[in-house]
Amino acid sequence: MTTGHDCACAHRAVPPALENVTVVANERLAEGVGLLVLDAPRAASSVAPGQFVHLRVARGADFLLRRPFSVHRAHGERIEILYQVLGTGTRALADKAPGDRMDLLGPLGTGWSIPEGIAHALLVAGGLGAAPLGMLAEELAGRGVAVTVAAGAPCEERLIGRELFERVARRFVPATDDGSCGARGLVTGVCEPLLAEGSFDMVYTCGPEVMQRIVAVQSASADVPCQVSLERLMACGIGACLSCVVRTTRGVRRACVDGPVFPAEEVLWDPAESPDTH
Amino acid sequence: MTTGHDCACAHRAVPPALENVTVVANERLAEGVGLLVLDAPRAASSVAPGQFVHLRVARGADFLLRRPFSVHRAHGERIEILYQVLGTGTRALADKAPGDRMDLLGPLGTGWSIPEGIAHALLVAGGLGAAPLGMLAEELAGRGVAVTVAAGAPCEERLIGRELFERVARRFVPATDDGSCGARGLVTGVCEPLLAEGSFDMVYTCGPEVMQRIVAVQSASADVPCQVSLERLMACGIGACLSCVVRTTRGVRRACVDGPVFPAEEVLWDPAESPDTH
Amino acid sequence: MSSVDLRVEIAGLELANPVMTASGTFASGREFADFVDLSRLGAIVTKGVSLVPWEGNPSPRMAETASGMLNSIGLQNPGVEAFRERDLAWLAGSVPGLPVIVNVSGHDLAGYVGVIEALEDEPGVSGYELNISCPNVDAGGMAFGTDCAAAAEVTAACRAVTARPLIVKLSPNVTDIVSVARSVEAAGADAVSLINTLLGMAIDTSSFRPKLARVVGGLSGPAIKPVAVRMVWQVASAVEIPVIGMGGIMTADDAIEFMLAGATAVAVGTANFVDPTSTVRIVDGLAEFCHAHGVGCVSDLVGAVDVS
Amino acid sequence: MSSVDLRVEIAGLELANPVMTASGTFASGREFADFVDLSRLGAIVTKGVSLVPWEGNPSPRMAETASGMLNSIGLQNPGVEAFRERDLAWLAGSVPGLPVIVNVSGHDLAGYVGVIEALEDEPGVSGYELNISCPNVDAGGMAFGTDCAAAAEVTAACRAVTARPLIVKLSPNVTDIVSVARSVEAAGADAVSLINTLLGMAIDTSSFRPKLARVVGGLSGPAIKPVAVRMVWQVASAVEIPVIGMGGIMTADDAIEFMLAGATAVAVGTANFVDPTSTVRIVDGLAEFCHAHGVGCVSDLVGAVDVS
Ligand SMILES: Cc1cc2nc3c(=O)[nH]c(=O)nc-3n(C[C@H](O)[C@H](O)[C@H](O)COP(=O)(O)OP(=O)(O)OC[C@H]3O[C@@H](n4cnc5c(N)ncnc54)[C@H](O)[C@@H]3O)c2cc1C
Ligand SMILES: Cc1cc2nc3c(=O)[nH]c(=O)nc-3n(C[C@H](O)[C@H](O)[C@H](O)COP(=O)(O)OP(=O)(O)OC[C@H]3O[C@@H](n4cnc5c(N)ncnc54)[C@H](O)[C@@H]3O)c2cc1C
Ligand SMILES: Cc1cc2nc3c(=O)[nH]c(=O)nc-3n(C[C@H](O)[C@H](O)[C@H](O)COP(=O)(O)O)c2cc1C
Ligand SMILES: Cc1cc2nc3c(=O)[nH]c(=O)nc-3n(C[C@H](O)[C@H](O)[C@H](O)COP(=O)(O)O)c2cc1C
Ligand code: FES
Ligand code: FES
Repeated sequence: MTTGHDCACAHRAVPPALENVTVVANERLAEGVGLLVLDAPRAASSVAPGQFVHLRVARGADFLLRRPFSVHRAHGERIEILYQVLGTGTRALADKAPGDRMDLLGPLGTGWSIPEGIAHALLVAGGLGAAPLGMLAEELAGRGVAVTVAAGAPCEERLIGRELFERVARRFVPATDDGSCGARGLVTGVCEPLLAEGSFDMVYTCGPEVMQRIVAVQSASADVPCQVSLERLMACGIGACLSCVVRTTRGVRRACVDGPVFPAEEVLWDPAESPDTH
Repeated sequence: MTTGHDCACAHRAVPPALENVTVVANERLAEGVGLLVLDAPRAASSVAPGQFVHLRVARGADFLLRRPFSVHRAHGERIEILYQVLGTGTRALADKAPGDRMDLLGPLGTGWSIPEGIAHALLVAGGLGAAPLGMLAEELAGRGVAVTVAAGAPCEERLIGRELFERVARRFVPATDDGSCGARGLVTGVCEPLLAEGSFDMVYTCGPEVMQRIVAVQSASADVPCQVSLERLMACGIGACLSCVVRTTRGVRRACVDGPVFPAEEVLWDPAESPDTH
Repeated sequence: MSSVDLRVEIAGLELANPVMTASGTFASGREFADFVDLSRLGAIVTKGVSLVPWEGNPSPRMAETASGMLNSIGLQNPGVEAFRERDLAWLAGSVPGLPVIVNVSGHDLAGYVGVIEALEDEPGVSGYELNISCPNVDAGGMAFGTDCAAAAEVTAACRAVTARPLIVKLSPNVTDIVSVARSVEAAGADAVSLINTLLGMAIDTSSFRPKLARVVGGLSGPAIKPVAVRMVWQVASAVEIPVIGMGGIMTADDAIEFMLAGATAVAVGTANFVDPTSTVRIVDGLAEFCHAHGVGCVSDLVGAVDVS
Repeated sequence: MSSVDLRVEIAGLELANPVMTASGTFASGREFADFVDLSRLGAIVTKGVSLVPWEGNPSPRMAETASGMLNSIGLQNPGVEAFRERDLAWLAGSVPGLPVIVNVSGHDLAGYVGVIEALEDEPGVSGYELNISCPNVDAGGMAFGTDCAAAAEVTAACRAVTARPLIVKLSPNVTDIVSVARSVEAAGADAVSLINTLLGMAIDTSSFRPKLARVVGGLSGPAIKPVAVRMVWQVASAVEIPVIGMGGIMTADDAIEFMLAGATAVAVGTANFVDPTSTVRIVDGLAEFCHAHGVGCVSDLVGAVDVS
């Protein structure tokens, strides 16, 4: 079975654009994690699951470049972004208030591929990896595909996206480092037995690269195709600068247009992301 | 008579400091001109007329350095700043809203000298030159010195500081380019006849350098001592970088600590500011 | 605004306006077609092209810095053959008439000459820009651009195989850029373009690792503009051939600063990443500026800085 | 935090911490005494001092740029005699024990040597920093710093007249800073400091005039940090003597980046204009960083960048 990555994806029909967007809400979900709701009619109506937007968070010395964020959900004229505060840009994002305006470039990238005929999908989220899996879970459920979500986090309150997943997924299997919710340990620990059940025909995963790599190996062992969503530093976001390359069996590819979603079997993993070095 | 510039000025007793200040009000006075009221207890209680504050207007690429602004008035815990929108910093200032916070360095510089025994002072303001003359007019009036203010502007609505001057000065003599208020023409045009009246024992002036230079010449002709307030590009504002030098008969001096107020007779005017080149 | 004449001439090539794309920041234009009417550009300067495909450097290849960015892309490109088939063909079909300057990379003299030879019969090529200033490759690249004799040699070798406009792109990482400019002028360059990126480095203080896998990379963006303007002014004052100015141009005002310093045309690089419409925004801004200042021909701005 | 050892040694001089002031940005400290407990500095590096008084350049002498500033002060100073009477005397009286490095300027060899000779008997001087890299004077200054032989010559001449720590401050406006560093090392320098400012220019597009009266000036501030870090890394990898790093340091994190790149000490310049308490803020931040990262001695950070 192919992951269907060569299909003419629907979203290709809508080219990306610059859009002035307005903050509708900005909610703190956990320490250093927030949910940003943007009024962004054009992006909301054209984004496909797994695509991202390139946000001009602020202007100034520390903000020359845009920042890429996955679209977690799109409904009506709004998109939702889950963000983790890491540096200057995401700190500025955390300070946004309703009414604030930003400039967005999107929707960008090649998102998840949903081949015709899949019946049961396993979504594996590590931490903020839940971000691009939200729209996907909704879309799959809407298409009648059974969805199981395995999600890992340090503790219960950091199980980001839980409500959405519990709402649309048939099964939600959490794993936490401290055991405060679900299995104690890594999400890859719950992933393996799930795959062993033998009922999945597609795995979608996002999270730390080393985790995705393990999920890819587990899926391959279980003979289930797997799609991964890779994070790279991005300057342009539209395929011009070659900042964001991913080495694949089909050559050096750009995460911003050819990805961020890639069929796992095509990815030549970065040695620095080997599970052995972590 | 000396301009008293060597006296131990009272404000020397209060060293400058960094102060976090809050915007209380920000009012548009005319096209591109605003009045900013800051809650700045320390500066308000220690500033002397003619001194300035060095404001960190915003952070970011266009705002590495602070911007110097004269204190127009100080009352209670507040200071007032008159500003003209010229570039990125003053544009950001115009966008400030009540509650916004900034970081201020001040009070800085050597302000106007008020020698004992003066009876009638002439204040000559060109445009925003009114800014550092506000506190001075109040201080002089408070000390029982008779104050005459000559103020020039393009048109009536740009006669900045008018209310304050009309309130505290014995006489307010406006001049406008379009004749919409007072004499038609430059403020130097009304200054000369005022000086000819022979009643002044001190002239204080601020405005475009070429205007101050003419006022200085007029004062010298009338044998009245004159103090000027000079604008220079300032990096540090505290005397360390030597960005802001003024050539004087006493050598190269720093506008930020030795000035911005200088006795007019000491200033060796910049040839670029010659009235002939304007 | 139709009254403003925006045309400029570079080495016999007439450009509708002075705004070009900086090599490596605009690919071959296709990626920007959603945002920009490419036919409104003065010229397109392509990503660096080499004789054979180059893989480029390992990731991370990019880091943001104060008002700038570092890159260590390393001239990744599919080689001149693929470039001809994909990029040139697309440009000829989609934006006929747009002047196309091919940015030429090489590890050695034969590499530069080979790319030009491979493109001499292509009608879609308007001229070449020799990149002798890339700080991101081990052999060739900047090594040619930091030595007058080597710069002259590669210029002369390329001059020998083409009559088309030949632009040489200079490195700012030198003690004396004027000497290098004079050397390539004497060796037959029709124009010089400057500046390429400044060699820089950034370290992640939490991991103690360089932010770029290749350790060092090229600094671009507004941070370098003062250095670029200075070099354009120095070079334009010293050579007879036209100068193409770049380095941190984000706005029409920045472009004007370069033209006043002596640049006949300008190139927009990093700005394309921030705002993909930067190039045409700057074209519009130039026209507005000229209109507002009563400047009839944009070329009247060239070298008009008043240093008296 | 008392457990962190912040001491570093430069040329036999022990500093309580690695944070020095960058010459010309802190005068002789007096102007900062209202904001900073000067005794908490690692060392003070004075404004450039010459044998006779220098007037400096005409105004405007300063312009802001993206994340940076240009200056063309031109080493205005009252000469070594006045410096001794006013500045050294004040420092000795007000901050006894604070290491004082005198930044030495000259138009020619005799000028540099003369300043040192005039100060050799002063007990309040801990060492000298030769400024062979000022872009803002016509004679001397950068001319010495962009040529290996000239740099070595001035270093040797000064070495001959003093046994005190001798630091040579290098110019970034060169093709190969490593060669210059090696030359001054061979000529007897005890340490090198880098970088001085990058030569830059800015033009006011409304008046068509340069923003600096002297047309060109020195670029400093965060904009230049990547270039500075790269040069510190290159030089520290190539010489045996300690390196003092500077260029755009605003925060403790920036200082750490320089130390990881190989700087034994750092100097804070432009940051003093933005926040006069920058130096001590950075001292505190260094201690916090070491504490948080389990680094016992700040000197363990020196050259600890992991480029494997
Ligand atoms: C396709 C894609 C989708 C993403 N989706 C999300 C999401 O939904 N939620 C979320 O929290 N984060 C997401 N990220 C990561 C997010 O872009 C970074 O966390 C963010 O850019 C950090 O910016 P900063 O200014 O806070 O960090 P700083 O470190 O201050 O940023 C400096 C520079 O590095 C870049 N950068 C830093 N960290 C990363 C990173 N991990 N990935 C990419 N660029 C980085 C920034 O964009 C900026 O150019 C995504 C990244 C990619 C590539
Ligand atoms: C002692 C003193 C008192 C002042 N008082 C006032 C006042 O009360 N009201 C008022 O409106 N303006 C005043 N100015 C001028 C004011 O500082 C500038 O208009 C302001 O800095 C412009 O900043 P900007 O960011 O808008 O301009 P930009 O041109 O974007 O600023 C770029 C840089 O140039 C400097 N700069 C630009 N113009 C001037 C200028 N005219 N003088 C000094 N620096 C300048 C800025 O500080 C900044 O560093 C005063 C200047 C000085 C020296
Ligand atoms: C991501 C990136 C890739 C680049 N690739 C090339 C290249 O292939 N050939 C070249 O001559 N210059 C290349 N450059 C340099 C730019 O063309 C330009 O000279 C430099 O970035 C300065 O301009 P800017 O500040 O406007 O970006 C590249 C710059 C960047 C940022
Ligand atoms: C206003 C100003 C004056 C300076 N004067 C001197 C000087 O007298 N001697 C010297 O060696 N360097 C001088 N410098 C250079 C600084 O010491 C320092 O090398 C440079 O500014 C880079 O550091 P920074 O980015 O932290 O400012 C001066 C820099 C500035 C901004
Ligand atoms: S971010 Fe520029 S090519 Fe992907
Ligand atoms: S502004 Fe620095 S000395 Fe006056």
